Amino acid sequence: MTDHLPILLLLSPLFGALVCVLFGKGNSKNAWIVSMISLGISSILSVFLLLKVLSIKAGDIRYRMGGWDPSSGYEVGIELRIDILAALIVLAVTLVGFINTIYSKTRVPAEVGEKGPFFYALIQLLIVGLCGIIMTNDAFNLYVLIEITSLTSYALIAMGNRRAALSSFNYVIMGTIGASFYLLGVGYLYIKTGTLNIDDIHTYLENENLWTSQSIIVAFILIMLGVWTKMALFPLHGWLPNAYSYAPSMTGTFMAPLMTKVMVYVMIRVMLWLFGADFVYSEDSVWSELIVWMSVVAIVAGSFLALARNDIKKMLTYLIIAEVGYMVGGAWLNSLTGQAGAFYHILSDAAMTFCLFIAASIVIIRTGESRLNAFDGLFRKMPLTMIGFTIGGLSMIGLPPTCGFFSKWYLISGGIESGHWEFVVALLFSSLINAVIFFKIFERAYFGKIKGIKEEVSVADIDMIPAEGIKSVPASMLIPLFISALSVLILGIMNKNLFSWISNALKMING
Amino acid sequence: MDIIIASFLEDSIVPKFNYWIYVILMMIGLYAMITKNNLIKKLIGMAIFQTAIILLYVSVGVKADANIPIISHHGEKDHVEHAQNENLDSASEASSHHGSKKEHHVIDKNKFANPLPHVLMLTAIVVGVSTLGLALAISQKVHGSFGTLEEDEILDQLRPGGYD
Amino acid sequence: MADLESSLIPFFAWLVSLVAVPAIILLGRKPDAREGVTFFAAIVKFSLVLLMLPLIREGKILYFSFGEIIEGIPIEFRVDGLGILFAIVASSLWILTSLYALGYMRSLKEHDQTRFFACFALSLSATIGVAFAGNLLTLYIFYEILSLSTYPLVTHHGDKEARSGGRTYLSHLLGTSVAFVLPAMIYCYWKKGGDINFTDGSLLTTNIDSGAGLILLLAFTFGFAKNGLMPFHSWLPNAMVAPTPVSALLHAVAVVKVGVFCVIRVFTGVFGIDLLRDLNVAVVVSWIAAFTVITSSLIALTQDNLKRRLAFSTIGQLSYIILGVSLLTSLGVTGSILHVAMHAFGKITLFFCAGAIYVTMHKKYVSELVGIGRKMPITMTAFAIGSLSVIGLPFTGGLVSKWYLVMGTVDLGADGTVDSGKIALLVIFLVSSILNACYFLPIVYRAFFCRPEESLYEGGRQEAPLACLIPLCITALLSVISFFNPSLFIELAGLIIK
Amino acid sequence: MKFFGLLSVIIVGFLLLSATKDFPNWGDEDSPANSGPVSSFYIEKTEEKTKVPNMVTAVLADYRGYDTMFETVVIFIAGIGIIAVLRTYGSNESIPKNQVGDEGAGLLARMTCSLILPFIQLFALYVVAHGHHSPGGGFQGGVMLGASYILLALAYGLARAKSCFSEKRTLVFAALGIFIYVGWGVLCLVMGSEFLNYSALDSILPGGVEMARSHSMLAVEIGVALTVTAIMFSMFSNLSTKGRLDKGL
Amino acid sequence: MIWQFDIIILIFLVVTAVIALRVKDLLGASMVFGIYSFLICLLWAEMGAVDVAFTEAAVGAGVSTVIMIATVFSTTRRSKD
Repeated sequence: MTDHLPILLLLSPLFGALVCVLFGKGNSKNAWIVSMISLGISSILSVFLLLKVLSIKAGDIRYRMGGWDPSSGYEVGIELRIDILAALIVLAVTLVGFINTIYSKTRVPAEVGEKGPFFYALIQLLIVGLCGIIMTNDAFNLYVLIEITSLTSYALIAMGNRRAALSSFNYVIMGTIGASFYLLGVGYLYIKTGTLNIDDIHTYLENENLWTSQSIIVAFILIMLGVWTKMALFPLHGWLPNAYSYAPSMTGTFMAPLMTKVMVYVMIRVMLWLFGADFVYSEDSVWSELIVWMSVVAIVAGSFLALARNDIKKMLTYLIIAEVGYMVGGAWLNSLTGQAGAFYHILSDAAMTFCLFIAASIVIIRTGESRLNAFDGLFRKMPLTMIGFTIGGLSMIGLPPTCGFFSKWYLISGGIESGHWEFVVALLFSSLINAVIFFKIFERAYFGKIKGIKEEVSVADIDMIPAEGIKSVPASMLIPLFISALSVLILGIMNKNLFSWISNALKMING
Repeated sequence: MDIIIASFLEDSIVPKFNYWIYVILMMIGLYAMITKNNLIKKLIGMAIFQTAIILLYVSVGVKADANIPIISHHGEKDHVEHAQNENLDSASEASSHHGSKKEHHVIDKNKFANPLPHVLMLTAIVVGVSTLGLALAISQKVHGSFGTLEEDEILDQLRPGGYD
Repeated sequence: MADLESSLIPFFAWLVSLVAVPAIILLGRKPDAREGVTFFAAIVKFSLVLLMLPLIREGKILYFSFGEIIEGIPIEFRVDGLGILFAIVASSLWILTSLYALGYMRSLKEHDQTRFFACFALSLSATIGVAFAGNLLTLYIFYEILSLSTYPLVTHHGDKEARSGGRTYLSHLLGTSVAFVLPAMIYCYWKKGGDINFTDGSLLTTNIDSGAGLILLLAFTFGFAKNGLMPFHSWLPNAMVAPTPVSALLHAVAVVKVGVFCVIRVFTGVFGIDLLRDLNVAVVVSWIAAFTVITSSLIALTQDNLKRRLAFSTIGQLSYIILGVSLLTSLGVTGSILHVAMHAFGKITLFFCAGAIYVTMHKKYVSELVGIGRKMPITMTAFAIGSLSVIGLPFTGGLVSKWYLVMGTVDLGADGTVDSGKIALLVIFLVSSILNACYFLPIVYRAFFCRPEESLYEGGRQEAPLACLIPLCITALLSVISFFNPSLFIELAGLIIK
Repeated sequence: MKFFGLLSVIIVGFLLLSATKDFPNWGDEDSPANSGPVSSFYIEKTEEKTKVPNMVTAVLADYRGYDTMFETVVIFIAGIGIIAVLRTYGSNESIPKNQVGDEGAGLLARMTCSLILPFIQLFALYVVAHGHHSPGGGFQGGVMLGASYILLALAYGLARAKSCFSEKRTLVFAALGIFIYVGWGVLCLVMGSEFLNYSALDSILPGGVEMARSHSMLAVEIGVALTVTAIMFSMFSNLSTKGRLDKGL
Repeated sequence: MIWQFDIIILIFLVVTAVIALRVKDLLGASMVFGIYSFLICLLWAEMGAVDVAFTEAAVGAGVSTVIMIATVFSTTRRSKD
């Protein structure tokens, strides 16, 4: 049965979603249980998948849907392909999904009311989509799965208040442009190669030596533009901050750690598998230079925008934009350390964003205030939450032994190795800005005087989530926070193993 | 004269005309998505954008002098017979090698349009209508809470109360 | 080559104050038991450090490894002469400071004493971590932990001034370390090819040109901003808002000395004296240090707040140490290492005295100290001894270290070093010593020898509580003893130079 | 904004146009896409391997069945997404029985509808079932079936349509459709083959491996049709009532 | 495939697309969009993509237009551009 792990991993949440929908309205509790079970199974299966991939020396598992053997060397069906990198990210995705489901237990009835089962169904389908994206080896199937994740996230975001609906609409427009660009790129590749399998496209391009063909270059640009739009790289980031900060809190905690990271994975995938390192980093093209500079701009701009925000979640979302710059830059550095660092940063950023978003959501819910003064005096009142937030914050700044430090270490190593000093400077600069941002918060939380907590929510505050008082943070919110904080530390301590796995896997691709 | 014009068209314009129109449609759609003020108009732009992409794909699969990608060698009347025969034959044929197959099994691939882009575009159409439906639902929600579908009017409403 | 020996003692010496932290927090309700834990931990730590001393003097190097954390870089303790010297100074003074803090905090009835003692123990642990660090990464990690764990101490009062002081403190220390040390460290890692462990010689081999070498050296020197080198010095005066025991231990001993310790480590362990001589870049550092010495002394003259004056004096004294090591002569380096210890004894005495005056008289300005010598003779005598030591006058340890520093300067050009600006540096030493005298001796003089009508104080003697008085007497004594018997320190410093 | 929009559109347009000169001609039989092994395989081998003359159906439901499964899921997501976004559970959810038929179109339209509806539905079923041999299949048939209910709602009012196809029932049908599709794939798993490898089912389906594939395609097409029917109707009923499901257009 | 037919439909397509985006009445725009879908459906049929044409007829000219009109009815017909 272990041969079928990849597909079982996908089917468990898919069936879970169907069952949730059958509950109809109002049955949030049952839907929560189903969701816990299905995502729990999925997480366990992904652990086994990782173990299985690690035990294979050759590198990757391939799973042919429908059992169609290739015809004259080309895949006719759809193939799944799981290597260590994919298995790691799948594990991260399913775990985040599972842990976030714990968090959502009390929030779903409070924030989406009777539509809880639909919320859980959408969440599970989002997981299906993300895992599918990571594992598939078919360029068009990737598009379909990208659309699955997009559609679920449009709906999940629009479930929030009226601003969320507007942000979601903008996201629909931007997301569709991104996905359509990707689809156009795939179309161009298909015109020139006649196949859709990622490995086959690469082989064909190499055999026919089509690297200088204008269509291939345009296809590459289009796919990159599409993926960048979906991952909110700086000039294309407009949709992200509003969408994530106005969405229901459990949607925010869910999507912020995962969506952009998975798209970064797709970018690395397209760069290294589909087009190959020779094309991407070729000497004749300016892309490597150009995109590293773009990422530098993204990092600096994201940091500055985050610094200027007074709204907790907005600030965190701009930090995500800066972090996306880290990963894009790292992937384009043309050094193995940089690529591996970017990849390691996908994992660590997922962990720390998750941690920060949960902590911020708890604070916002409890104090009923979404601006930074929500943090006043919280170290005394909500010490556990603040410990979690502190760990996440320190990791964002990049202090040892949190995973943020090590990902920065590898990214900077990559920058130094490839001689991109501007990237190194941008990283350090963003660390400093992060330090300013987070220590500003810590100082408030440490010294600030607690203001009277709003007892009742006035009509004017209708956009706000009503405060629930500082005292009782239920275990269903604290446990996820601690797991995520712990994972920030564990990822940091385990970085040597992770890094060697990642760089071995990347070495195999780069040849 | 007519012949000259026709051959000019056929040689220079026709071979790429589909691709040109696809680019034009895509530009129209994209422009509408980016600049239109009305949410429904944006969505119409989105639909046009998506059909433009479908146009590209379908144009790829076209072959001159090709048929639709459905095999119909035999008339209606021997269809039944054939189906019966096939059941009988399948056991014996299963072991026999390729060459011994009946004549109608040899298929000239140039006689049929390429089915793969069609399949892909079926999926793309479905995705398109799903996105459209969801986006319309979201715009209805926006209209429900703001009372308008014009983006600038919505932003005007948000400015006094919203902080960003 | 010294022989390496795996040992658990460094680990325990580091661990003991760390274990004390939860114990202190748990015993927060019982002050006596809490302080008992602090003392116990301090004494155990000191004896563990002393236990290692004979082994080090035999020329062994003790190490303890937690395991690799990044390919080729373990988290590792490696105890050599320099490390043990610094550990001895820090852990011995911790005992005294604990005693002093006990008296100070209780007599002022400070709030949040549990947090105070817990952070104190944590920062000591980090200091020992830095002292024993076996490679740059370990050094860096403990350096950052030290910055973070002293932040609550600096901002202990929690008022606006403390918060802004704390902000300056953290922004300078974290900012410089992240912006300069981190890339420099990674650059070393990359240059070396996957390993940044300290060695007796040079970590970087000669595959580095002098341009890169200069940038790297400056990045390290400025990056460890705890050393107070201008222009990244302003955290130090600002951090004087902290309670005096904190200023005493952390800003005279642990924190600032960690800064210079790191610089000495970089000079001796990362670059190696020989490589620096070849590259001929240290001269830039020495001129920056010389500039800092003079400027900070001049600023100190203008300060009326006693603790701020001491702070600027500290900046100047720290730059002596950096100047000494950047001379690259063996005498200069020895002088630097000696000055780490000597200045610690002298400056902690001064801080203790300032705190004692504040506890008893609630005075913190220099202008208010006229005639105080009759009121608090013991305290002011100790103050006088501390001043002498910092100025570098006879019968105090300060003279010994300064002697080595001056001799190191004279040595310039003797054994392969460049002698550019030898005379200028000597003049700077002279001028700065005079300046030191200018800002300290008038305090002492006017405290004791003012005319009776000028005196602001009346009545009989009124000394600080015993718990404050005893430590400052002991540190004053140590300053004197170290003049007569500096051999231990010289021997340990010699282990580094060879 | 307009200017930047125009600028970016023109840049993208020129980028795309610049690549078209590199394309094979329209209708070129020898272009890589048309003559490549993948496309040739589909054209030449489909009937032999699956006994399905309509290659599009075969590729859709078998070779790229995994894609189609997710395509169905996309539709499903759109359906429940619209409910999640728009649906409001007001008090006036159920309209009294006697008001059924109050809304809707005039008499002539109703008569026409009641005349053509059975044929539409019959044809839709034919399209689903005959997708192997002629254009059509689960998706098209499903849309037509859904459209017939939309027509019913337009002519006789939403309440009438809801009496055939209540919200609960739409959700059950939608989920059931996907369940059939995925379940069919899981059945292949249980039989010891890869997911959606219909050839594994030849032991329980008549007619050998090829016919097993052909029959399986019918099964999954029925699943698709169920989901699409339900979701299309649900989409319309939610969008036309702003999620209240009370009174149609 | 008949290329004359192809070209005519393509030109009509561009025209209807522009009209659909320029009509100020949203109901009218939705109707024109329906025509656009119908034209493009013809185009698919002409290019031999019968399945795509069938789907486009059912979805683009059918359901898409209907749900768009449903939205316009339940919101507003007014549009500034």
